[in-house]
Amino acid sequence: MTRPISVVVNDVLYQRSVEPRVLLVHLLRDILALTGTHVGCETSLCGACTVLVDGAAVKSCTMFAVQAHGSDITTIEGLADGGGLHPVQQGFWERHGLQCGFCTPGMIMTSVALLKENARPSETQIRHGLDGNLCRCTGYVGIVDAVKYAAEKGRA
Amino acid sequence: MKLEGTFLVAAPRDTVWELLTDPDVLARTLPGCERLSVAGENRYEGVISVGIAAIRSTYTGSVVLDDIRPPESYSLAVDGQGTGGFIKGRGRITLTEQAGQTSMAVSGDAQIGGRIAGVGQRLLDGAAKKTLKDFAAALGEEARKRLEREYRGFRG
Amino acid sequence: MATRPRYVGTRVKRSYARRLIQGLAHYVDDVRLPDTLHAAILRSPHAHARLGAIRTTEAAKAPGVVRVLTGADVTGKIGNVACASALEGLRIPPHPVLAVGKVRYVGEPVAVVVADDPYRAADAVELIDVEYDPLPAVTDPEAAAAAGAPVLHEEYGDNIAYQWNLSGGDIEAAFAAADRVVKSRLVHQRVVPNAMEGRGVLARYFPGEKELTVWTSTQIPHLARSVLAGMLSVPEHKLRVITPEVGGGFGSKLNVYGEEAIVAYLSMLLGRPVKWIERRRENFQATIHGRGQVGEVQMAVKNDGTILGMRYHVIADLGAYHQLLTPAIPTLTGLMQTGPYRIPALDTRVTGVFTNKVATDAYRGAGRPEATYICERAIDLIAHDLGLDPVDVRRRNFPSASEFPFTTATGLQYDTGDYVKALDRAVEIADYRALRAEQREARARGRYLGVGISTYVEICALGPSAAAPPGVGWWESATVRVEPSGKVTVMTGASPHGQGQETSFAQIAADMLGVDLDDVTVIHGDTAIVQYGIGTFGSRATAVGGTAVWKAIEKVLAKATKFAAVLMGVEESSVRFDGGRFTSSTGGDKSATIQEVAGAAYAAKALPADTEPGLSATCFFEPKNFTFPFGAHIVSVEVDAETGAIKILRYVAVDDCGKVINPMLVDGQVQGGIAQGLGQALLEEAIYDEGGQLVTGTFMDYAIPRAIDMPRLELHRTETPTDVNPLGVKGVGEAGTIASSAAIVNAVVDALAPFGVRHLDMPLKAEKIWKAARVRVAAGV
Amino acid sequence: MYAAAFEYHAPSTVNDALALLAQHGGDAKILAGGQSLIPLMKLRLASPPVLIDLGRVTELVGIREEPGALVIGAMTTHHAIEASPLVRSRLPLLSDVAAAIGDLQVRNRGTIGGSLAHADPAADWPAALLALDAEVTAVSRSKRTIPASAFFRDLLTTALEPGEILTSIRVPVPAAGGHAYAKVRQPASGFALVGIAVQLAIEAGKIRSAAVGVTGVAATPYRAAATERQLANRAPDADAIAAAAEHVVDGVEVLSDLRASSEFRSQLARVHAKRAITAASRM
Repeated sequence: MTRPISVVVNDVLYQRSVEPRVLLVHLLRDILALTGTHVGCETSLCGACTVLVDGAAVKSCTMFAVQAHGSDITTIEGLADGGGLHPVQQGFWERHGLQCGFCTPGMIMTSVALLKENARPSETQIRHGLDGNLCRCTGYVGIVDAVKYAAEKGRA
Repeated sequence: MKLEGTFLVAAPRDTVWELLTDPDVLARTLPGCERLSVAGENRYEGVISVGIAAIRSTYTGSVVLDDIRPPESYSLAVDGQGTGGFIKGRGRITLTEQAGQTSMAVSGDAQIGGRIAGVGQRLLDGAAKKTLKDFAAALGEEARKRLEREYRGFRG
Repeated sequence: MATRPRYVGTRVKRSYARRLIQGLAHYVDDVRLPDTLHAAILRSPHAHARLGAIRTTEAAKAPGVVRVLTGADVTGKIGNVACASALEGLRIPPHPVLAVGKVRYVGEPVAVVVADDPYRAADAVELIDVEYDPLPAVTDPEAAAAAGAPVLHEEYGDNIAYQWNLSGGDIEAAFAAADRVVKSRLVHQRVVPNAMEGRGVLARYFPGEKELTVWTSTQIPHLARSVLAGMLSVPEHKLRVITPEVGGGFGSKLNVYGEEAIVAYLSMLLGRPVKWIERRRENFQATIHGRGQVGEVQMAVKNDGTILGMRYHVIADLGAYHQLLTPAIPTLTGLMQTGPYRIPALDTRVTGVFTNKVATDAYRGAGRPEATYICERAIDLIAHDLGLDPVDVRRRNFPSASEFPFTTATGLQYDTGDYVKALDRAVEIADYRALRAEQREARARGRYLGVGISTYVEICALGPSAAAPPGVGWWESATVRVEPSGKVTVMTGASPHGQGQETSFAQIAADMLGVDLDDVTVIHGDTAIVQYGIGTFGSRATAVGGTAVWKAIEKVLAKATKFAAVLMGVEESSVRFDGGRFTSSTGGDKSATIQEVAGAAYAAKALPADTEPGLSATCFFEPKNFTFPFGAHIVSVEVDAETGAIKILRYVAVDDCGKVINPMLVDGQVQGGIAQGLGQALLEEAIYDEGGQLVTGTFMDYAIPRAIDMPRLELHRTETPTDVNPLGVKGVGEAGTIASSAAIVNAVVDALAPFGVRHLDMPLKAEKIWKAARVRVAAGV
Repeated sequence: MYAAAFEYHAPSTVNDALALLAQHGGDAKILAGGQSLIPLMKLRLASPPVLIDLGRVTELVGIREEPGALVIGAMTTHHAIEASPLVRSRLPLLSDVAAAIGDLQVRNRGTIGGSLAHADPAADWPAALLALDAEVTAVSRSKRTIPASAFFRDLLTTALEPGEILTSIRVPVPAAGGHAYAKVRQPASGFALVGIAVQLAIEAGKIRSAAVGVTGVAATPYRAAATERQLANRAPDADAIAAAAEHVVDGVEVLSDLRASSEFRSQLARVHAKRAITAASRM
């Protein structure tokens, strides 16, 4: 049995009918073909699926699509206008904040939310802010530096 | 996984022994037991839903009693298979009289395989303990009812 | 590269990283084909059991289900999973893609369901009813090796897969001459690689062309094609393997798994694309694990710390079946056993045993972290037992820079090195003496600081083909094509998946050809486009694959020079090339750009003698030796004896990976490597219970480092180029992992010295630390 | 990764939710923020046939002040509590505990009511709510309040009756003093291996009364009564605190699992009780 929902994703209104058990991440990836949001675990710990729902960072694997009915969602694809880069994306680019790139969209979305709450985070605050995101490649060095870069850029 | 526990049941040992060897009582007192029937001498088959609150798995299987020493102790072997896993256990229940009441000692080893073993570790031991505790409490309640009935019967 | 290189040696950013940052990259699960079916796999919940009836009727009838297959259905249709190792006397048990007769580890594939939707496939898997007759399981490798253990593969009578010995020098004489023998039992726990993207396969069969295309998340596209062609009886030239973006591998994708063959087979059987995306639980249970060694090290030493000989007898936990290189990994430990030290005599004995667990295989470092750990723990134990400073013991046993090439007792020839320099540098940066002084003061105030050192050498740039498994070479290939417009296409047989060789190879090409970086594109990971190659593992991609690029460009330039001579009307011998421009020592101000020459080469209006049109070349580079990067890491920690908490205060790394093409990429490799070694040292452990259940089977129970767990890293380098390849590059992919576990453990054990602690096995969980400290306190030490 | 199918309802009022709950009985499960339930469903450890999502019941969201207390709606997220200036000024212990829960994303979705009703033995909230003598309001056909001390019954088991919905939590504003929350995170899951919430009433340099809530240590969270007794009317000197903290697991069956033996958990509880009480006494 499916249920009609409407969501705005990256400024586009989508109306779809989904089974209630379909996770938000599967709506985004499989139904709306926005595959930039990844699935890295099953226990809601890796954060690769992080998106913004009504401005708040959430794990899209820990939310049913029906729960997002009426919400405004931003995914990695919608973070910047056109072909440009959001300051956080710019930071990941400038500071080698990624290697294999799989965790990157989630890292970026969490970082965006983090900086929205706290424009001048300390290094420890950044590291704690990324508690919900796992990376296996970088040792987090470039990631932490990327968030710092974006924070500084945001201040300038 | 070790299962250990000692519980006090407010009834004489003979009564507790009767309860513990009565499949109807076991069907009522075993937490989550959905069906239990005699399948041979000292052998029962049934369906049990193991878990706490919404976290449940249903297993189909058998319980075999052996080394029976009325009214003191018996050993039991449990074998169940369910969706995505299995349970397998051996244990011994020993009853000792304690000032008109009965101390029921449970000692055993259980193996849980499959889905729950792989993902439910954090709560597994606690759940086993709680299940045992609930069983002892239900048994105590049965004993209370039986004694009450007997008492009323006695009064005529 | 006559002039100063424009790109090589600089921190060039990864141009293609943009698509990853923008969410526009495509990993296997992001590749969408119309009409795709989704596979889900039923896995054994038993570690060891005989398989009875498998009833699939209900599952087959479930909504959306297209097919259910069991082992019996594919026997004779899909070949066994391959093992490439060939050690003398090695037992290679049959490894069917779906279990037949018995299951031997929790997570072993038993059946596969194909449905029109992954949710429905997951529903249907639950409807398969399997009869298991459980057998006793054995998960502890020492117990598995003992007589009377449950036998996994009955035909062998026991669980010993192989025994492998390596000796050098006169070991008996060494131990006879020793003042002292320093010993320890060392456990290298199993860890789970946990690439953030699990495995994934998408297969599509084109019946008209009789061609099969397999998208798979692998480190070895061409080898995977060869192996899959064999398993599926598909001609190799009709099989195309594409590795789109790969979300990390760390060795776990240096393999060919049963699921790749199953999915490919299903796509042929059903005539529709079939996709299988591994879930994290499956990744934990059924993708290879790393490490798993239990051994004893013995060092014969003089009282001044001079090492005379080394014994290491080890039981290697192989798991239930061999994957591609399972048995070979512990032998790499043996080869590198003596580390960066002059150890004249050696006796290594490896016993590989089957256990009721998933296979171990190559995980970042693959045998070398074990070797380094053994050696570095042993050095610290020597220092501890003899009352010497661990820095001094290391210095005393290093070969000097003038002794290179240095031949080890294991028969390896270390190419180049200056171990003293790297250690001195680290000692200086860390201010080792100040750390020791601080430690003394802290101890007086009841605080426990520790300093740990790890000096390592690793074997990289795998390697000479003679050392590779039978039927496989370890060269690497490159094709460099200068297009008519002068734009450059590089095709590498390596298969980078996050390391950044798309960038470093472009740097090499741009400098050598004198073009802009943006004029170079690097292609890899598609067997229909790229010439046969080997892949990315063993810190080989730049040293071997990069050299292939270098050599291919040399060939291109030689040909271009001929065209340039014709174009300029001068003698070929007078032509010079520099900065993208050909000039002539005799031709005055005549010149031609590489772009003009490329155009001429394709236009072919005036061909040089004996020269074909076009401007491209291919090189298969076969290295004559391995390379041996080295370095020194120093870690200082504080241990809270009340809670067992460990805080890393400083982490100083001095690595020498030879010449550096891109310092940013090299730093990234070291950083990530250190994190994985730290994970092993402090957090990670694949724990199986007695019944063979993997009880740390999700991220809820298995901790990999988070941002907050990582210290700031102080990275430095010395640069000792190799002479094995013209780039002078040694390789760096595994250095951090190889060095860091030992450095951290050494530091923590050092911190606990006041409690009389001599050794603790990894992972150094808080409880272990607290107990070690408390036991000694209680004993009044 | 793929939950079993279920029937989904998203009522917009508590009354509608109660009606649905009554209608579906034991088949129904309440979905609050979903940060515990959805992972269980994805792993198919839980497969409730009916989900009643409270996400659209706006009356359950928000924090309001009453004389001497704050009342927090059950569907208020951890993050909303963490970020609330009102909570920070009246109940700073709650702000600290909120910030220690899970991670940023979990705090953005997870709700205080959902967490309490789930009654995970390693959840953070119970330590603080016990220490602050909070009361839980539950409604069915009638409305009742349950003191936190009577709410947590056992592992994943609360005093909520089938058919009841937890609607709000009333937390009294404590007397002047100090507070602290000490948590040892399980390195993989981030759950509390040990969590100690301390609220001290301090008068004229003396601890008038102490409240110590403990989570992660036993199958149910509890108040460390012996420790509290020892601290009452004492000057907060190091020896007194250390002596009191020694009793933090008195009379408790301490959990023992893969992550920590009961012995080590007890040790962590004692050390962190000492540290948390010390920190609270210095505010």
